[in-house]
Amino acid sequence: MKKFINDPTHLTAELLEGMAMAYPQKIKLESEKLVCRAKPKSADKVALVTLGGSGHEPALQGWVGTGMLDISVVGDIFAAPGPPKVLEAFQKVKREAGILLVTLNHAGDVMSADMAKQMAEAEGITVKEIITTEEIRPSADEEGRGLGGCMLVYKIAGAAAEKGMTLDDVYRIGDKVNKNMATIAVLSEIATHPSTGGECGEMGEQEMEICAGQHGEGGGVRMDMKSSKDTAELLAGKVVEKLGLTKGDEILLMVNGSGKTTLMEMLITFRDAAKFFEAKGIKVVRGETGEFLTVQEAAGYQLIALKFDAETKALWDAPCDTPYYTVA
Amino acid sequence: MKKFINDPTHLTAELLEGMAMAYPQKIKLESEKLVCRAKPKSADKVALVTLGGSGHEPALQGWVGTGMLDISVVGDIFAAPGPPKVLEAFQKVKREAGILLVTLNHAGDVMSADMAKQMAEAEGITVKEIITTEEIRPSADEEGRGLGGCMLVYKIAGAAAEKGMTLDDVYRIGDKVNKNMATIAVLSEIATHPSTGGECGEMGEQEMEICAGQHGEGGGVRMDMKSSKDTAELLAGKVVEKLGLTKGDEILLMVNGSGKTTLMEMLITFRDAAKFFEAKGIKVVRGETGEFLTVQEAAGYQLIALKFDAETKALWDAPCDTPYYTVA
Amino acid sequence: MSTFDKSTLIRMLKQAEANIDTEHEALSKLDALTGDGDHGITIQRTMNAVGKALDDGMDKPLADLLKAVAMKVMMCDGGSTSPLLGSYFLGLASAATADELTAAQTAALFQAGLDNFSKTSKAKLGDKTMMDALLPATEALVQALHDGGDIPSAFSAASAAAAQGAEKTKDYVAKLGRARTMGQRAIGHYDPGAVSISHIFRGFAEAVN
Amino acid sequence: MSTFDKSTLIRMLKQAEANIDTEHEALSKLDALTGDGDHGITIQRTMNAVGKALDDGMDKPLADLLKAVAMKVMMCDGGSTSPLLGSYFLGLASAATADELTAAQTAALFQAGLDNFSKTSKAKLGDKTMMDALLPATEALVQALHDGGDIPSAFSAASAAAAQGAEKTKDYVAKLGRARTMGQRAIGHYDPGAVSISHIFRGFAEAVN
Ligand SMILES: Nc1ncnc2c1ncn2[C@@H]1O[C@H](COP(=O)(O)OP(=O)(O)O)[C@@H](O)[C@H]1O
Ligand SMILES: Nc1ncnc2c1ncn2[C@@H]1O[C@H](COP(=O)(O)OP(=O)(O)O)[C@@H](O)[C@H]1O
Ligand SMILES: [Mg+2]
Ligand SMILES: [Mg+2]
Ligand SMILES: [Mg+2]
Ligand SMILES: [Mg+2]
Repeated sequence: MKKFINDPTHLTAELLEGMAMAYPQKIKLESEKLVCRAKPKSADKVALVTLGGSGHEPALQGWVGTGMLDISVVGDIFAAPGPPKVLEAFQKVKREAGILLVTLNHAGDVMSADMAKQMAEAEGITVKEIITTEEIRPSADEEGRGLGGCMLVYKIAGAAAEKGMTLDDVYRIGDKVNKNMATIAVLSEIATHPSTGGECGEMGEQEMEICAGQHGEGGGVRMDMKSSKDTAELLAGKVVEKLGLTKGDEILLMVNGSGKTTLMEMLITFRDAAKFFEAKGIKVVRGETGEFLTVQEAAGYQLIALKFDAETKALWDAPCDTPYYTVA
Repeated sequence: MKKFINDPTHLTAELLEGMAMAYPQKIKLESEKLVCRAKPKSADKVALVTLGGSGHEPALQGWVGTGMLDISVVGDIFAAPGPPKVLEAFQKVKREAGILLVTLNHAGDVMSADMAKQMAEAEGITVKEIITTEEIRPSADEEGRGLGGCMLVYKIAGAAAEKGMTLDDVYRIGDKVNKNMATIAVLSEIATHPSTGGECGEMGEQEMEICAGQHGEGGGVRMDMKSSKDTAELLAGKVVEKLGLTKGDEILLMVNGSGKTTLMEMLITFRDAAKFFEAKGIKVVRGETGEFLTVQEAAGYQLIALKFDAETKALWDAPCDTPYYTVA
Repeated sequence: MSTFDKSTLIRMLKQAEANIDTEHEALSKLDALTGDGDHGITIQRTMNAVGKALDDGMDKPLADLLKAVAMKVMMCDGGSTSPLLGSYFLGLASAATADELTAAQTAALFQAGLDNFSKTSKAKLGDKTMMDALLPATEALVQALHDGGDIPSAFSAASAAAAQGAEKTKDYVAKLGRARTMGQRAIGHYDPGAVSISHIFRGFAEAVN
Repeated sequence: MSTFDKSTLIRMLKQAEANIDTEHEALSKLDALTGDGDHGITIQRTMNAVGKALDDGMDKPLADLLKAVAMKVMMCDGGSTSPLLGSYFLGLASAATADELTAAQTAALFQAGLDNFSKTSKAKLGDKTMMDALLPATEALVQALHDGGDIPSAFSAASAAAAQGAEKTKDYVAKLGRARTMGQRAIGHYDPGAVSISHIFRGFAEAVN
């Protein structure tokens, strides 16, 4: 492992410090692992909170700012933050308008969020929670994990909150996004854990895995490495199936690189996937290609799609201003 | 080389198509390798044109849009586009207000730009050119190459053009940025050429190179791999020297990842470099950390700094809206 | 020795911490096979938090001490481990009625730990989780104390049951945790969390024997 | 054969293209040592553009044909190669006064190519560039034709001079092009562009001998 780091036990603290120093106009760091807006949202609007381990930069804390998240509670590398820190975030933004908590479906995050919510309720703080589960699994009866699609929930529910909608509405919209989106991951090279230098899993020279998780924890389907087009069509086909997309539907399509995969490959993939959808009469009306939720130097990407309706499309287009996602 | 690509001879065409499909609200592709604004700038404003090979995504075409570039003339992987295509770009945006051409100092680009300018002049089209040379070389009498700092020229001169300033002023401001900025690259792992799969150069297990170029063409100084802090301080020290920075100066600091280096490492590097400047009383008033001008899966980064004055700082903050850089 | 008091429990937890310090690399390697490769880090971080909380809170009554341990555990970013063990210590704290406990009270203490752990965990036996070691260990402990066994032999029985439970996880498909999505491919691999619990109970037994 | 006409030049360029098709991988490998590893790609792309323009424009007068070649060369993204060789062909075109040339006119043709190349290149001998092969090759050609040599022997002399020039680049520090920044470390490596030029002139000689 050849990396530009200092003490491997201080990676998270140092990277958060770096982000706060690079974007002081947008975010500030409080009590070490709470990334908060530099200018807090007015108290009459619903607050958005999320939680998750680090190591996935720019996710999740890169999206704190106007129009998206109010606080991201950051755990150490790939590790959910403990419940008391999540509670601290709730205490910081507690308000009449209420709090929407967005949790990605991973064991540690879900358990931490759950305990923190119970503690908050005991203090009279109301929190509504959306657990994102948009991952496409090899079999339809398996519950999906929460992958990069969380960003869409932050953006769209965040825009709703910024507009002053009620907690019920913000929840309804975020939940709709979760239900109308799908993410499918493909992995071709596995990440190393940046503190231990250990590989998270193993993978053959000419192998790739679809329905792979974020960290190489496996559970997907292994096959021979394919071209951009063949891979994109395989994944996009499963998205069409899961979301029941048909002619005339409008979608947002996102190619989210895992780390090592170059933007060149992601752009070619976007082209191949978009052509596949368009050939079926499904309109790709919005797109994003880049690194959103990464896993160190893993190679591969997540294909993320959201079936739009008028409400979600308008909120996707609403302005936002965060370190790693800005809409003018 | 395990990559999500199709035909290795169509990489550039396909990636450009992908970018145009992902961001149709911002850019459109004309005559195959001219990336133009989706909504052209009004004819009374100075147009900004640049040129360069692909393989450095999101550079350079990722910054076409309001407040930055009007046209990026894209060559094939690491190869300058030929002069006629640059001429075509000039013909497309020719106007009374004039054209500013920004060329990165690399042999092929400079020769292509030069021939295209001569052809344009023969047709009565006026073009002023800035050749970016901001690279820090091991010895002060060597002329620097044009590295990631070009993005600062596009942003700041682009904002000046968008404000309706004259060609003389846009040129003056762009030239000032070029003279007041410095880029120093560090490379720890070398890229592969995505069409041939060949390695561009070689590098030892525990080696890194400073003052390295963009493609592993060498010419830097090799040394043992260092920590984030030691590397950042070494590079930042050379920036201080080159720009003659002193207490009270205000700078923009940018950490531009080369491809494989994780955002985690870049953020830690930003922290270490920023602390170094701050300790000298040099104020880091604006920052960016991410992948701007990459070189496939090379590991390493470019440390880029610009000494601000009131004019360049205000223009840096001006809004812009491009696929890969947006200011709200 | 046959009484169970605060200092016994402190010694037990310290020995458990020492075992985890020794084993953490192997545990991360196990997690790399079915999870994200960090369980050694999280369990070590968690047990070190336990050790630190014990050092800081020595003088507190047992219930308060265990509450402090729970808070410290939950404060560290331990992925799944920190809410699970946090719940366990909160459960212990809720039944720590005195600083010195009878055999029945000791049994009740560990039963309360398991009960509160279960609330957060929701795992059933055979789901390939910590539960597969913690449940049989607690049952063996409670049974032994109920049958009049002394503290050392009761914890030896618990340790043996935990080890056996962890061993069995090799044959399970995971129903919870990161390994859930591996399906049949998880078979043949130990669950790292269950193995950790077995090292912890082995530490308990070593401390009192 | 001792006359020089359009069809001779076409045969020469086709043979040059064939040589580059054979050598392009080795040329990219050379460029990987001192540049960005793509010279084989760019020179092959350029020479294929030459071949294509020749096929498309067979029937044009020589001057127009060479202009068409130059445009096609400049249209391909050839890094440094495409403006340099584009300039070369524009230079050739400017001196292609007829479709059949005397020895003196042939000498003037290649001299004009070199002159226009130099305008774009600005390289001096010893700068470790294409110039190190092109300049001696052209000088040898002009000299041989001036001394009354026939076409085959003149191009053999040019080819030998190009090869020698390319060989010498091994001992140079680069003053221009991407290898410029390598300083002393460039010594021991051939300049890929100069090697390409030597393959091209070897093709010229092969075609007429
Ligand atoms: N619901 C659960 N109940 C009990 N144990 C669980 C549960 N979910 C996960 N675990 C345990 O957590 C272990 C993994 O812990 P760790 O690696 O620290 O967390 P993470 O999976 O978040 O990286 C698994 O081996 C399993 O034993
Ligand atoms: N100014 C120049 N004059 C002559 N030849 C040059 C000049 N600059 C570069 N070259 C030649 O170009 C070659 C590299 O070509 P190529 O790899 O196609 O372009 P790039 O360097 O843009 O990748 C060098 O080996 C050198 O011979
Ligand atoms: Mg984890
Ligand atoms: Mg090149
Ligand atoms: Mg784990
Ligand atoms: Mg080259």
